Amino acid sequence: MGTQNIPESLETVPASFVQFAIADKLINLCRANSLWPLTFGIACCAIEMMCTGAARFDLSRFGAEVFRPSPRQSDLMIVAGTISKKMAPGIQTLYDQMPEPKWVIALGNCAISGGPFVFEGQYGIVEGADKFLPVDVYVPGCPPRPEALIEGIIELEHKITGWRRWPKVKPQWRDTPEG
Amino acid sequence: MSIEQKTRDALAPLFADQPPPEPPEPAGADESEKQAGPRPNGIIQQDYSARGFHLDVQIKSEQIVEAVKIMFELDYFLESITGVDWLKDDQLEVVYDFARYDFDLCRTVLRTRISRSEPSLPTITSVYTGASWHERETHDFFGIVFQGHPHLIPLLLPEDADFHPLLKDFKV
Amino acid sequence: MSQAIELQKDETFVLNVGPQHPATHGVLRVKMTMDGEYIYNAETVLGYIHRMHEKMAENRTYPQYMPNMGRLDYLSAMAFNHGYALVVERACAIEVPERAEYIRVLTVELNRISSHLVWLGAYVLDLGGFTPLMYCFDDREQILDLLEAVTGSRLTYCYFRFGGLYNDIDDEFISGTRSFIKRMRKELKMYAKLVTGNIILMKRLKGHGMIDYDMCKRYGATGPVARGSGINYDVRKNEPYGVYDQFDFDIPVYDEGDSFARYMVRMDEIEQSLRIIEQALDKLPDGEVNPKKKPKMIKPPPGDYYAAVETARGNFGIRLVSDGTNKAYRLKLRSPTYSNMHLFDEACRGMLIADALAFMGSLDLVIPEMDR
Amino acid sequence: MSLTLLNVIVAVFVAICFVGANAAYLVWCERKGAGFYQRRPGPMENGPWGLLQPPIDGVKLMTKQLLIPGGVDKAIFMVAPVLAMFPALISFVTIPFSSNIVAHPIDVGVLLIFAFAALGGMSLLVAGWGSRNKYSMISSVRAVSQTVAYEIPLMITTITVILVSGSLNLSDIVNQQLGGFWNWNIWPLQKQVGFNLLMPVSFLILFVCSVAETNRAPFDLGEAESELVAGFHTEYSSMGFGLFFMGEYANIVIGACLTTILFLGGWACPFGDLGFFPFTHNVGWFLLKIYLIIFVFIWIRWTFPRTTIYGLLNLSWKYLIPISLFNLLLTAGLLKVF
Repeated sequence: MGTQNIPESLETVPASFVQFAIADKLINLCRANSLWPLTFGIACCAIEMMCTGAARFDLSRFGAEVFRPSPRQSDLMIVAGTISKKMAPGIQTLYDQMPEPKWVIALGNCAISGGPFVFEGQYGIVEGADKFLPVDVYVPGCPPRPEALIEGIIELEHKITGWRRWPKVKPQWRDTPEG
Repeated sequence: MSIEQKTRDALAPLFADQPPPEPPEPAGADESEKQAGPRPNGIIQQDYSARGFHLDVQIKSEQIVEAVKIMFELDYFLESITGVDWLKDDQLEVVYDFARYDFDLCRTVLRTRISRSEPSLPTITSVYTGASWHERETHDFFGIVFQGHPHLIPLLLPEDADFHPLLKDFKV
Repeated sequence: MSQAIELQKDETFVLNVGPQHPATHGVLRVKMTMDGEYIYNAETVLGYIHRMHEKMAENRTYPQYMPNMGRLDYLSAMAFNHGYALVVERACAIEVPERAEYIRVLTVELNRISSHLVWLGAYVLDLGGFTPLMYCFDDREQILDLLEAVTGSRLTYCYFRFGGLYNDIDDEFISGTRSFIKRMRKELKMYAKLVTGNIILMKRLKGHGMIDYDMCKRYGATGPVARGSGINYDVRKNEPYGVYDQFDFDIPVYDEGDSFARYMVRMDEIEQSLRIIEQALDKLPDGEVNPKKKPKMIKPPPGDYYAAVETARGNFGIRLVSDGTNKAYRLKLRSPTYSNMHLFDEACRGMLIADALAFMGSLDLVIPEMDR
Repeated sequence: MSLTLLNVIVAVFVAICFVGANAAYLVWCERKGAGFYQRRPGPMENGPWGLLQPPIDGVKLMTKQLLIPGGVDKAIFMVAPVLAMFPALISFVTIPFSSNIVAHPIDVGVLLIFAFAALGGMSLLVAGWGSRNKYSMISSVRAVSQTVAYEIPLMITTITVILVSGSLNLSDIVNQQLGGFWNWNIWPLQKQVGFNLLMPVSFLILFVCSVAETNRAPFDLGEAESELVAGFHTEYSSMGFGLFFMGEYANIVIGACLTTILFLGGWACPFGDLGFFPFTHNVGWFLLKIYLIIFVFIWIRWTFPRTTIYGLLNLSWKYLIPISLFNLLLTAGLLKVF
């Protein structure tokens, strides 16, 4: 997930007249709990994103239900799908149009590293969203399951507030005794 | 009279000026089908279960519009236009697939071969309007210029693309 | 309802129904020159998700290329697997055991229902109703559970092998499918009441987005788009492949040619697919799923081969040119949405923008399948 | 400072708090209602049953960057959200919540509400034009033609009720309907209504017009998400969008209050004044009726798809206006006869 080494949120702001650390924490908590994603599905991962927003894996439990179509009102861009060279400037403009505290989730292998479409003679795709966007959370999978996207959003909340909502589940095979 | 026969007779005048082709090859492709040079123009009956189409017609590139008009009257619809780059013969082959909406099944394939140095072909958008995207795409990938095409700009590649990726000698 | 009004060219403005737009369900851009809300002219721009499938085919061996089939049209990926397997089996003359053929039909029809459910949810979402999307995705999750247990993936299947399948289905899959059929029949009645009987929807769909036979023929439109305009063309019936000729199902054809006809064609097709699945379950032979002697290396003899299958959106054809090596010399993918969408530019002249976007929804587009 | 001015200031402050709390928790009800209709739980994680979700959204919207895009008509751009919220607040001054709880009983209360309702319609035009965006421009033209088309039948049906009750003061209208649900204005065969059979029809027209006035559900042409990206508030970011959002819910509450006062007898208890506490005419009944109507607003939104612009305008010009005019003439004639 790429967020293990995030610094603890700053307790005391150095040398400022009035301390707003507590207010910052509260604001971060509110920002984390109401992330409005931008409806921006490119390919197969978009269908999994719609499944996450649909009835069974309800994204609105975390306050992220309102899929805003316009970039002005959304604060989370989920890059869901392959980024072709023709589409890259479009994604860049969308990212610039979003108002400040904004985050990016790279959903799926294509957004992380070009995924299955990287081969030596390839001319058409940008290999990964982090080539031109500051990506906060990477959600691997092709396409990743809806639970993985929800885990990505919880990881993003962990990064924003420094506090994790649900305990991180350790994968099963680590506990079984060897041999 | 079956639709295959009707299509054969309709397309026959295209080869009027040619010597009658020698007896059609045995249906079904035998393993070692090593043709000496590029195939002579003409109609070959193919076995549907082995190859997936019935009639395989090769014509000169100038007769394309005329042949496509005949297919349009015979109520075929254009499935797709494919480009193939035969590097060793130094030729580009363009394949037109036709199928029918009704139940008498006859998949027909029209082929032409043009040289790689100046790849140009008359457009068939005047007959099948749906061919304009197919032709633009073939132009994107192989650089074949379709004369008379109303809007020949790159369709799938970026607007300013000048490379043709599906050619065998394409380097990134 | 073609607009009788004539539109002045000089006072038009260009509106970009751009790559990022809620109604395009993907990255499709339509440059519409508009006169007020009426569309004067539309020009579709593709290529925003061109993923070079055909170039990849030339440096992947045949089995390596199968996963790409799942990523072309991820809503009815099983039918694309079927197409690719069919063309290579036809080229190498590989025999497919009876049980594998039946399971192929079973999984393709289940996948067709899940694709039509996504279309139904997204289409009514385009028309403004948000709730049916949730019901459709809820039913679709049942199918995804069934198929995931057998194939391992929810969306981009890579389940078919040349001559057979990846693994066999178990009886838990069979009982799950039977209970799904009962549940789906009940849901279809609810959809008929909630969506088809809805007066606002009827007013928006009836008489809008007219497509006639000549336009279908000139553009090569197939699938529900053609069947909505009175063309009785379905590859499963016209060119029976696999074991489709052993099932009796009929092809829903409506000849009004408006968006409502295409809507009803797809709703009836869900019912027909349920019938096929039932018959496939009853007549499922037992036996092996993969042929005894599998060819070590897939090397089709030189020459070109063609195969067409019926996906949820139309007739998907593959032209394979092979030069005898284990990699395809040239592989052309004929995608149905490519031709269905091509008639949008001509059909939407004179429409209102709301009707044009509803018309685009009725064409049921999957953009990566168009851009390949 | 004279008593009435202090009274009005306090009243407006209370109205702002009422509208603010109402708008916030109506958003919560809407999202939980949507979840209920769509087989999903809706906001659950933030607070018990997601109750903390509205304040969280509010704080997030306030702390986002207020982005004024370049090339935008700055003055109009900033005025539009205020215009969307301001009329709803002012109209609360005249709404009588109970016989004594009313900010400032004005004799021409109905006139004031309609004067400011027109201002709300204008805010859509100003927002669409100001944000220099083709989508917002199309949606603002649609929204204005919609609000104009649906304001006329709204006013005509209100005039029929005023004809019956004889005064523009909202408290008098309610006082006429006190005493049991059988003499509310909605029922047709009543002395005060002159045995006019069309009263339930005019109630329906008023309800449909208030739904269309607030750009909701089957008539949300102005903010048609799937066609016009986000309608007239495409270019508005944080609190600009927040004000539009709250303005919409404030207008819904105003529409519900108006419907209740004119037809469902304001704070009148349905079983007449039986003396002991729950069954007297108190503010509880008024709030109950408002929230029932708002529930129906939400219910409609999640079941119906969107109509087209010409269907919408046909409905108003060809059906609603003639029927409400005929109803007005019928009531006037019947009042003359009885």
